[in-house]
Order: sequence, then C-alpha cells, then structure tokens
Amino acid sequence: MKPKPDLSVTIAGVKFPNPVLVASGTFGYGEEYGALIDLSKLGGIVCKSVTLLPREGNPPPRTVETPSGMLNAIGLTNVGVDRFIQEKLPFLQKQKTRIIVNVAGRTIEEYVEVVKKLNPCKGIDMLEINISCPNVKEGGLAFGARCESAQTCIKQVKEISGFPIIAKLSPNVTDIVEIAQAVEGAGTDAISLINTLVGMAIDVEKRRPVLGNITGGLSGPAIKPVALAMVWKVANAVKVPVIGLGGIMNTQDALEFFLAGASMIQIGTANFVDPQTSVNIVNGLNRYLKEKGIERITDLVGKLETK
Amino acid sequence: MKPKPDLSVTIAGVKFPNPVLVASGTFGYGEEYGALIDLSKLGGIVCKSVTLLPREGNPPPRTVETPSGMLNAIGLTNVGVDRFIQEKLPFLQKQKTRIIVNVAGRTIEEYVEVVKKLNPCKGIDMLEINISCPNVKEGGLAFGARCESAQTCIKQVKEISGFPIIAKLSPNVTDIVEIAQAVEGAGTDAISLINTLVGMAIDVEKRRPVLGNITGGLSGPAIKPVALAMVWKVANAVKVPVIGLGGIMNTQDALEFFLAGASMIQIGTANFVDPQTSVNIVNGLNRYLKEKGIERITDLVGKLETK
Amino acid sequence: MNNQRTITLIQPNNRDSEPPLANRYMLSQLSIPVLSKNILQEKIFRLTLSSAYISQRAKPGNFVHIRVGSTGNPLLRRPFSIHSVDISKSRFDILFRVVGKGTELLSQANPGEVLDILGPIGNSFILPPKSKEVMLVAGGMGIAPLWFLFTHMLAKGFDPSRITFLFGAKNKRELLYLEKFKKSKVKLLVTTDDGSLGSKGLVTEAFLKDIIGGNRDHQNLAVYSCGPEMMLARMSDLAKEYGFSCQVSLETNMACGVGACWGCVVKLSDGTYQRVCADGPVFDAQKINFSKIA
Amino acid sequence: MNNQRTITLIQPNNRDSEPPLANRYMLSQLSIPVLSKNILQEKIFRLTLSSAYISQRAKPGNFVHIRVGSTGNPLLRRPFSIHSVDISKSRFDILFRVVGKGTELLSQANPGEVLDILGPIGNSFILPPKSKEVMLVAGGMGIAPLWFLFTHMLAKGFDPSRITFLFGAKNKRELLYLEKFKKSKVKLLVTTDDGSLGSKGLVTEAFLKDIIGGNRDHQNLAVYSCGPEMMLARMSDLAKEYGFSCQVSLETNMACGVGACWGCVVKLSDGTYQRVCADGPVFDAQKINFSKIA
Ligand SMILES: Cc1cc2nc3c(=O)[nH]c(=O)nc-3n(C[C@H](O)[C@H](O)[C@H](O)COP(=O)(O)OP(=O)(O)OC[C@H]3O[C@@H](n4cnc5c(N)ncnc54)[C@H](O)[C@@H]3O)c2cc1C
Ligand SMILES: Cc1cc2nc3c(=O)[nH]c(=O)nc-3n(C[C@H](O)[C@H](O)[C@H](O)COP(=O)(O)OP(=O)(O)OC[C@H]3O[C@@H](n4cnc5c(N)ncnc54)[C@H](O)[C@@H]3O)c2cc1C
Ligand SMILES: Cc1cc2nc3c(=O)[nH]c(=O)nc-3n(C[C@H](O)[C@H](O)[C@H](O)COP(=O)(O)O)c2cc1C
Ligand SMILES: Cc1cc2nc3c(=O)[nH]c(=O)nc-3n(C[C@H](O)[C@H](O)[C@H](O)COP(=O)(O)O)c2cc1C
Ligand code: FES
Ligand code: FES
Repeated sequence: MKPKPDLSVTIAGVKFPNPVLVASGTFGYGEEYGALIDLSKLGGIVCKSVTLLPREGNPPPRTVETPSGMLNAIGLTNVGVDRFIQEKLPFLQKQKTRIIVNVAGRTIEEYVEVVKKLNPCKGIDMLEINISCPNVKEGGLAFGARCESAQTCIKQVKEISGFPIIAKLSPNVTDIVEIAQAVEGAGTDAISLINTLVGMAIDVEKRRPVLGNITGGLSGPAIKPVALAMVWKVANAVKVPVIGLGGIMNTQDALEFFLAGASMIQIGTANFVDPQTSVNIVNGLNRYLKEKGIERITDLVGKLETK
Repeated sequence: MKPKPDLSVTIAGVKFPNPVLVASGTFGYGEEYGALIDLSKLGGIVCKSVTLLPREGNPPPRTVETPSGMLNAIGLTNVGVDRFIQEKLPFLQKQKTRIIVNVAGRTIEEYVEVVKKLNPCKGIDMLEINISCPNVKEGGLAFGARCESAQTCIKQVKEISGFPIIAKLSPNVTDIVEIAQAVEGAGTDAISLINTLVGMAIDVEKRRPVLGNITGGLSGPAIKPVALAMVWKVANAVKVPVIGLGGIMNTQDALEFFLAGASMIQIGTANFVDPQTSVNIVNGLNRYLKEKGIERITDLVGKLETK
Repeated sequence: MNNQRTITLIQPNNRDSEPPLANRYMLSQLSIPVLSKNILQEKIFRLTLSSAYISQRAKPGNFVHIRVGSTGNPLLRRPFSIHSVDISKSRFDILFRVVGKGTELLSQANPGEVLDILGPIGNSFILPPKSKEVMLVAGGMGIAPLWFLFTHMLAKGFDPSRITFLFGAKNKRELLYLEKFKKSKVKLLVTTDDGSLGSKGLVTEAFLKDIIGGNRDHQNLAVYSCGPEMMLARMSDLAKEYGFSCQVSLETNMACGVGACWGCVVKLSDGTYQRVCADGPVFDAQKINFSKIA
Repeated sequence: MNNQRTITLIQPNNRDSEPPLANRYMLSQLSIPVLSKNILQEKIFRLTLSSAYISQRAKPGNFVHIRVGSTGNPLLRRPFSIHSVDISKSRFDILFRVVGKGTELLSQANPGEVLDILGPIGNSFILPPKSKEVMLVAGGMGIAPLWFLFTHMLAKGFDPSRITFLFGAKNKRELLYLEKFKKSKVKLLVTTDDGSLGSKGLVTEAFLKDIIGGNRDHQNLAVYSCGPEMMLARMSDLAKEYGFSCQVSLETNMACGVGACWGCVVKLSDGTYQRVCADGPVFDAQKINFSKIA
C-alpha cells in the first residue's frame, strides 16, 4: 500500500489540511451547510463578506440562472462586523477547519476599520480582502479595477492586519497581471481570483432587467475558461500563492486549476448545485494522487507544459 | 390582417432588410453555408477577418467545447486581402444580402492598407474593424484594449475608408464605455460588441493546454450575460448604433439584445450548433412583432425599463 | 450524499418577538426514488416520491429543493412545495406545472429514477385555534401547498364545514381535485379566468365578495393563501384593509435553498429583507412589502 | 431545417495539382429518424438511421455531423464516420464508442427519435486500380469508416483474396465483425493490446511485419488506415519510409463541420493547414505533418 497522499498546503505560514476552500458568499457563515456536510473535511471556509455596518443588500430578484451559470446581485447583505463577531464567529471558531474572513468596504477606511475590529478575534486564520464585488455602487470593484486603488487599499489593510491577507481580484479588467503585481507589491500574502464577471439578463415579457440591481455577477461553469486563463497568467507573473476559483464543479476542474498554478481552490456556485461538491473534490484529489502515485498535491501546482 | 412588420434597419445610410447578421469567423465567406440556408434571408454577412497578407493561423487544436460555450484560437486564418478580392468577393457580390468585410491587422498601417485595397471593390456595404481578436500576438486586442490605440486605429481607418465602418470591441477591458466613447470620438459609424473573452482549457491527462495557442476566445451562450451588460452600458453612452452579439441562440435572446439597445445583432457560435439559427431568428422576430402588434423592430431598440 | 446527518441548522431569526413560524431544523440531502408520475392536465404533473425521512418530518408549507438533470443545464436546483404526505407509506407528492426547462426535465422523470433532493426546507403554516373560521385561497399551482395544509387540518380534526376553500384557475380543466373537495364537505368556491366553471374572474375578488357579503367576523378569520405574486399582493392589501390574519407562501428565485446565499429575499414592510428559503416560505401577508417584490 | 437545397458548396482546394480526393458537394441538413440501436460491446453502439438522401450519396470516408441533445450541453455537434450504407433500404449506420457526454447522449437515442444531422460531409477514399494489393489497417473505432470502404470494394468487384485487413483493438471483445470477416475470404490479421486474440501488440507493428516479411511490392500497395492519432502518425512514417501509398481518415475537434470556421485543421508537411471537415477527412498519409498535430 502506498502512503496516503499529502493534500496539505501552507500559505503565509497557515497550514491547511487540504487545498479546497468554499468561496465567500456561497457558503454563508458555515452553519447553513452544517447539516449537509462535515465541515471538518474542508480545507477551510471563506465567510460571506463582512462590512463595517450591517447591509440589507440589493432589491430582489437577486439571482437568475443563465446557460451553465448564474447571475447574482446580492449586494453584500451581511450583519456588519460587530454582529458577525458576536453571532457568527462563535460557531465558526468551534469548527475543525480553517476560517478565512472576507472583508469588504465602501472606502479604504472602512476596510481598515473592519480589520481592526477583527484583529483581536480568536479562530480566524486569514482575511480575504474583497476588492472585486461588482454589485455595490461604492467600493468593491471600484478598488479592484485600477492598479493604484488596489495597491493603496491592500497596502493599508496589510499594514494593520493581524492576519495574513489574500487579495481577491476581479476579472473585469484589461490586464489582470498588472493588478496582481500591484497587490503583490502592496504586500498581500496571497491572491485569489476570480470574483464574478459583470453580466445581465432581461425579462423580455416585462421589458425589465431580471435583477433588481440591473446587472449582476456571473459565476458557475460558464466562467471556468476565463478563470483558468487568469489564474495561469497571474501564477506565472507573481511569487505569492494564487488561489483559483470560478466554475469549479468536480475533481477534473480542480486539477486544471492546480496545473495552471493555483496552490488552493475555492468552490462557489457548485455548493448550490450539490452541497457535497467540496468534500467530493477532497476525496477525488486523494484518489487521483493515489492512482497516479503523486505524493503531494503541491507537486501538481503549476505543472502545465506549454512548450 | 395586420400589415407585415418592418424588420428593416438603416445604419450609416446602409439599409438592411432585417437586423440579423452572421458574425465574422463563424460563417466563412458565405459560400460554406450556401447549401444549408437561403443567404438572401439574412440581414447581412460579416466575412471572416481579412488581413494584408495571407495567414495560416495558429497550431491545432484550435477549438474546444466548454460548458455552454467554446474556445477558439483560429488565429485569423485567411487568404489575405488580394485573394479575398479575387476568390471570395465574387461569390459574395452575387448574394442578395448585405456584405460587411471584417478587417484585421498587426499594425495600423496594415489596417489602412487592407481598407485601401477594398475601397475600389463593388458589393461591399460596410467594413467591420476588428480591434479585438484575442488570438494573435500582434494587433487585434492590442489595439482594442486601450483607448488611445483604439482611437488612433479607428480614426486612421475612417479617414481613408470608402465605406461606413463598424468598430468591433473586445470585452476584455476594465471599462467598455470608455473604449466605446473613444472610437465614437474617432468617427466610427457604428460599434459592434462583443468579441470573445479570453479563456483557457487544460487537458489534465496530458498536462497541456487543450489549445495549440494555449489560450483562446470564449463564445456561445455562456457569455451572453456579459455581452448583454456591455451592450446595455455602451448603448446608453454613445449615439452611434450598437450591434450586439455574444451567445445569441434564439429569438428570445435576440429580443434581449434589442431591448438592451442593440440596433442589430450578429449570430456567431449558434451557426455551428444549428445553421438555421439566423433565419429562424428573422422569422421569430417577424412573428413576435406581429403577435405584439409592434410595427417596426426599431420600436424595440433600447426599450428596457430600468426605473 | 454520503452524509445525512440531521443537525440543527439555522438559528431561528428572532428579529421580531413573535413565535417563529418555522420547523426549520431537519434539512437533509437525500437520494429519493420516484414511485409514480401522474399527468393531471396538460403540463401539470404529480410525482410521488419515496422517503420515510421527509414524509415523517414534512409540515404543510415545507418545500424540497430538487436537482433536475445532471448535464449542468439547468444548473441550479428547483424548489417545489410538498403537496401531500402519506406517512404510513413513507411517501410524499409534489405537484407542478411545466414552465421552463427545469420543470420540463422533471416531468420526464420516470418511476424508478432517483432524484437528488434537499428537504424538508423552510417553515410551515401555523394552524389556527379551532375556534377560527378557516379560509384557504389558492390560485393555480398555489393549490400545491394548500392541499397539504387542507388535508392536514382535516386529519387534525378541524370541522370541514368551518373551512372555505377558494380555488381559482385559468379554466375548468386546471381546477384539480373537484371530486375530492366534494367528498370533504368543505365549502368550495371556484373561479376561472375564462368562466368555464364557477364565477369568471379573479379568486381574490370572489374572496372579497365572500368576506364582505358573508357577514364574516374578520377578526375571527384565519386565511391561508398561495398563488401568483399579483394575487398574494392583493391578499396582503385586503388583509391590511380588513384586518384579518393571513399567511401566504411565497415564491422567489432560489439558488442555495438553505439560507446561505441571501438570493431569495422578500422585502418586509419595515424595509428589511428576509430569505424565503430559510425564514419562509410562509410569511404574514401583512408584513410583506409586495410593491417591492416585482 | 426547412431548407434542404443541395447546391455546390465548397470549391475544391486546388493548392496541389493532384486530383481532388473529394466528393464534397452535397451537404444537407436533415431530420433523420433512428431506426434501430445495437449495443455491440460495452460502450460501443451502432445506430441505424433512415435517410434516402444520405444513403444514396455517401461514399466511404464521408461523415455526418450530429446534434446530440438540445439542452445546450453539449453545445456543438459531434462528427461520426458513415459506417455502412444500405441504398435499397435507404439507411445508413454509424458506429461509435461512448467517450464523453456527447456520445453518452447519442447512445441514449432510441428508435423513432429524430436526429438533426448535417451530411454527407467531406471527401472520400480514392479506390485503387484493381491491380493493386489492398491493405486496410484499423485501430479501435477506426473500423467505422474502413468497414464501409471494405464492403464497398467487395461490392465493386475487388478480389477479396487480394485484400488484407489488419484490425487492432484493446481486447478480443472489441474486435468486431470477426464472423463477417471470415465469410468474406479476406485475409484478416488481428492484434490486441492484451493479447486476448491474435498477436499481442500494436496493429501497426503487425502491418510492418507483414509488408516486410510478406515479400510485398511496396509500390503496388494501396493502404487505407483509420485509428488513434499515434497509430496514424506511425502509418505516415512507414509510408514515407517504405514508399507505399496510404490514405488515412483523420479526427480533430470540429465546430462547424462545413469548412467555415477553420477550427479542425491539420498541418501538412509543407507547413500549410487544411481543414479535416472540408479538405478531408481523408488525406495522403505522406503529406501530413503528424508531429505538429499533438
Ligand atoms: C418555495 C417554492 C415552492 C414552489 N412550489 C411549487 C410547486 O409546488 N409547484 C410548482 O409548479 N411550482 C412551484 N414553485 C415554482 C417552481 O420552483 C418554478 O416553476 C420552477 O423553478 C421553474 O423552473 P423551470 O426551469 O421550469 O423554469 P425557468 O426556465 O427557470 O423559468 C421559466 C419561467 O418561470 C419563471 N420562474 C422561474 N422560477 C420561478 C419561481 N421560483 N417562481 C415563479 N416563477 C418562476 C421564470 O421567470 C420564467 O418566466 C415553487 C417555488 C418556490 C420558491
Ligand atoms: C471526421 C470524424 C469522424 C469520426 N468518426 C467517428 C466514428 O465513426 N466513431 C467514433 O466513435 N468516433 C468518431 N469520431 C470521434 C467522435 O467525434 C468523438 O468521439 C466525439 O465527438 C466525442 O464526443 P463526446 O462529447 O462524447 O466527448 P467529449 O466530452 O467531447 O470528449 C471526451 C474525450 O474524447 C476526446 N475527443 C473529443 N472529440 C474528439 C475527436 N473528434 N477526436 C478524438 N478525440 C476526441 C476528448 O479529447 C476527450 O478526451 C470522429 C471524429 C471525426 C472528426
Ligand atoms: C450568490 C453569490 C454571492 C457571492 N457573494 C460574495 C461575497 O460576498 N464576497 C465575495 O468576495 N465574493 C462573493 N461571491 C463570488 C464568489 O465567491 C466567487 O468568486 C464567484 O462566484 C466565482 O466562483 P464560482 O464560479 O465557483 O461561483 C458571490 C458569489 C455568488 C454566486
Ligand atoms: C471559430 C470562431 C472564429 C472567429 N473569428 C473571428 C474573426 O476572424 N474576426 C472577428 O472579428 N471575430 C471572430 N470571432 C468572434 C465572433 O465573431 C463573435 O464576436 C464571438 O464569437 C461572440 O459571438 P457568439 O457568442 O455568438 O459566437 C470568431 C468566433 C469564433 C467562435
Ligand atoms: S436561496 Fe440561498 S438564501 Fe434562500
Ligand atoms: S470544423 Fe469548421 S472548418 Fe472544419
């Protein structure tokens, strides 16, 4: 018998039991899926974005299905960082998995405020800084779309953060490499990509946008090719670890991201389709490495041959 | 009996019998589909991009299917403008439909040269200037991705073009409106969007990119939400007519684009799925207008309610 | 689906001081065989599904979230109310109309096929004290959860002669279960859009006529309603105007179905949003801000 | 599909001075009913399709481009060689192995279902003068077009004793039609990867042994081959080395299937690309630059 393959990954000093995270906004605060999957099997949970103040979010409808994908315009609905710490974090702290808190803000000061409030908290392993939400008027994508603002935001957050940080990037840009290098320069510990692509759907009968917010963010298998291309480009241009996401539905998809250069992956929309997806992929990776006689998942990262 | 609805559209003085075009690169030079559909039923044919010199294109594989879409990296394979005029144009000139020649180049000079060679030709109604091809190393997207280069290219082409021109834009940009306004400022007669999104697929078994060119352009239903959002934004920001494309498969999709502000549409990948798509949509639009008692297709353009 | 633990899931939302409507704590992901399929009318199907787990736990108002097809198109699950339950036979039904590709695919499921189902989900209708006069107001497929509520009430010993069932549909063919209603001794009022049976027009207007003309004590009414959004908006207005209690079961686009994504929200009169999947689908009609749903 | 004109489609590609391999001029889009389905082996299916149009026009080497499923997943059509034709009964067969979701869906097509098919497409094998010694070399599903070529030759009066058929497969179960081969009096050589029948190893090596040991006049050979790319690359090398004529039927990813998109190209030795759908699928093995396909 070959030894059990090693799925563990260490990023910025944080050791994850396996490289499969669940993506922000698609897994609530963990508790919502607690009845359906064994959370301790996950590499970690990335929580729904938290902001300084509670946010009700956008008017409904907030989601609509599209070919092999979905649009969402939730609008960063969340209870705000104070209630997050009181009401949501205790459940997460008890879980035997890594916890990454995703932070969003309307201004750089807000990002900084939220991080300051999180700094004293136990049970948080990393922060993911969402500079890429397409569904809010201020902040979000406004920061992530231009090098200077992305750099400033990440720099200021990194300066005061008590946790290693991940910069979460938007695909809605001309040159993702430029942005990735900017946030690397600002000191981010890792980069995750992609957030959703801006999209729209129209109700022809009503002659209205389907979404209350008019536009929304496209996710799911439809965007996997776009995500993969960006992960590959960024992984080849930065030294910090890259976390890949966008349309990953199964082990095969996950392997494509590792080969392209992702050190870890996140599962988003697939949680809605089958809550077992993330756990299935952990098992699938184990099986794959065993079958191929590969010792460590890290041996696959960036092993794409392009010559 | 109500009178037959009016599907005709006039753009830059060119009257089209209906607003349904077939998209560049997906319909060859028309003759390839001549046995399968009645070309005279189309609003017009946009030919495969022509360049100054013949191009062999990229190494295979050149296409791969993705969820609700496909990647292509053809690489502007074409016979070059001289042979285009000698060998391909005569067939097109004989067709009872409008002919739009799509032009690409590695340098602005090449665009200009090609247009000069086309200027004396009969049977061409408009030119579409492809500043958005993601699958070539030089030119293409390099021009379309930045305002200045897009503007310069379109300006120089417009100055010497004997035909009205359409600027074909890329979705791989941070701010499509900025680019659209730049080419409007440069004097384009119309804007078409979107070309393909940059994407990638990986063969896990071989640990190689599926495409010979590593990355390719994503098209098909998967990208429809992205196309629709961009068409809506651009149509609300420019005065020149907008031609919408990206993932249109049926009449319903087409209607979404008209409501979003497209004056005309193009059918691309759908031709591969069902060569009848464009003709079916022409018929479907006729039926829809009749059923709803709408006299002219132009009455639908931009009629999206967002309040 | 190797994991079917039934751990407490979502903490009840205690924003308001009322008793929670919900029994929300037993969501599970199950592989459930189709026992039989009935085509009740053109495009209206009833599937009987075999699950001891769900049949034992389902309450009227609960729904299930079903994966339809595995090609990725459609991608997301589709929600359907639990339409009836037979605990002794470990089965339950869903009733649905084919409106798009998801319901189309589901209508092609054949006996023996196994469906991937999340359920039971959501809160449930609160039963009234037996002193109340009960009125059930269904529009079209709104019959799906109200039929379960109705048969549940009868089983719990509610007096059928104190129950009025108002049922509106496009035409008489879509007025399901007329025979069964007759046998039940309930007072049945039907309306159709085309006047092919009962009074022609909207079921809400028949309801209004009944509560005004019927000499009813509005304080003593317990009204339950399900149907198209326009209809529920009207019921909400009437509830506010006449002051009767009214529980409605809502439908919105759903992604996760388990309370995680906040995609399925409905706006309340106080300006806040609640999730139809985890805080509903049953809401107090008076508390919904229907003008902001559409 | 209201339009089934059969206009001349693609001008023959006259880059080289040889006679064109093709009969490419009668592509049509047809609605074709499935007559029957045979499961020959695990995952290997044969569909019999009813079409006077195609059966009358098909030549060995032609293929059809089939729309599999209508949910948009898979999106593109899938190409399959015409495997056999019965003109008198207005039918033709395709033979395929289930390798992914497209072939999976196609394998679920049942008699009576109607498929949306483009065809016949592509050029065809050029028959040799009857003075030649014919060798057919099939690997796996490569049997599909070669079987049509083989039966066509017999029907045209070729002497079976001058035909050698080499057939390689994974195992003996996948060596189809052994009985039929026996009856035909052709010389049959089989190989299997696992040695379960015939010689163990690659069919190309059995072929090599035969043409070296068999005292053959390589100038007088007419070789036809179809199979996995690695195998055809080897055949191409052998053809160059031993100087025999060899026609191969190629497979590449296809989008349009009608010559419009230039997606399906193969690289020739002169550095140019040709389309497998419109310029092939049959090519002179010596002219292909196989090292650049993979
Ligand atoms: C809690 C809940 C319980 C439900 N119970 C039932 C039931 O018992 N029986 C039943 O027939 N239906 C029920 N529905 C509605 C059902 O889920 C939709 O009809 C179904 O999801 C449509 O899927 P589709 O793929 O066929 O249609 P799609 O292709 O997704 O859409 C087709 C049309 O239906 C509309 N539509 C889609 N989803 C919904 C929705 N959730 N509500 C209203 N309109 C929608 C779309 O706008 C579109 O016009 C319920 C919905 C919810 C949220
Ligand atoms: C001209 C032509 C004739 C063909 N004739 C036959 C035939 O008679 N019988 C038969 O079984 N197959 C034939 N093929 C191959 C057949 O088209 C593919 O097997 C089929 O398209 C796979 O579709 P899928 O959706 O099942 O697989 P996918 O999900 O698309 O792919 C599954 C696997 O098959 C591989 N694959 C996909 N398409 C091709 C292809 N065109 N060639 C080689 N590998 C591919 C993929 O790389 C992947 O590994 C032919 C192909 C061509 C181009
Ligand atoms: C319903 C929904 C809500 C989301 N909310 C957030 C969020 O709050 N913060 C964030 O950074 N990303 C959010 N995302 C983006 C996802 O985390 C992820 O980047 C994106 O969906 C692409 O991955 P996928 O295709 O696997 O879903 C959301 C996505 C969806 C579908
Ligand atoms: C195989 C293929 C080849 C293409 N070639 C060209 C081209 O030569 N020039 C061009 O401007 N666009 C080209 N395109 C882009 C299409 O014209 C169109 O912009 C894009 O495919 C989006 O539309 P769709 O989703 O309807 O296909 C090509 C697209 C495909 C799929
Ligand atoms: S559907 Fe996700 S919260 Fe209700
Ligand atoms: S598949 Fe389009 S040219 Fe061959």
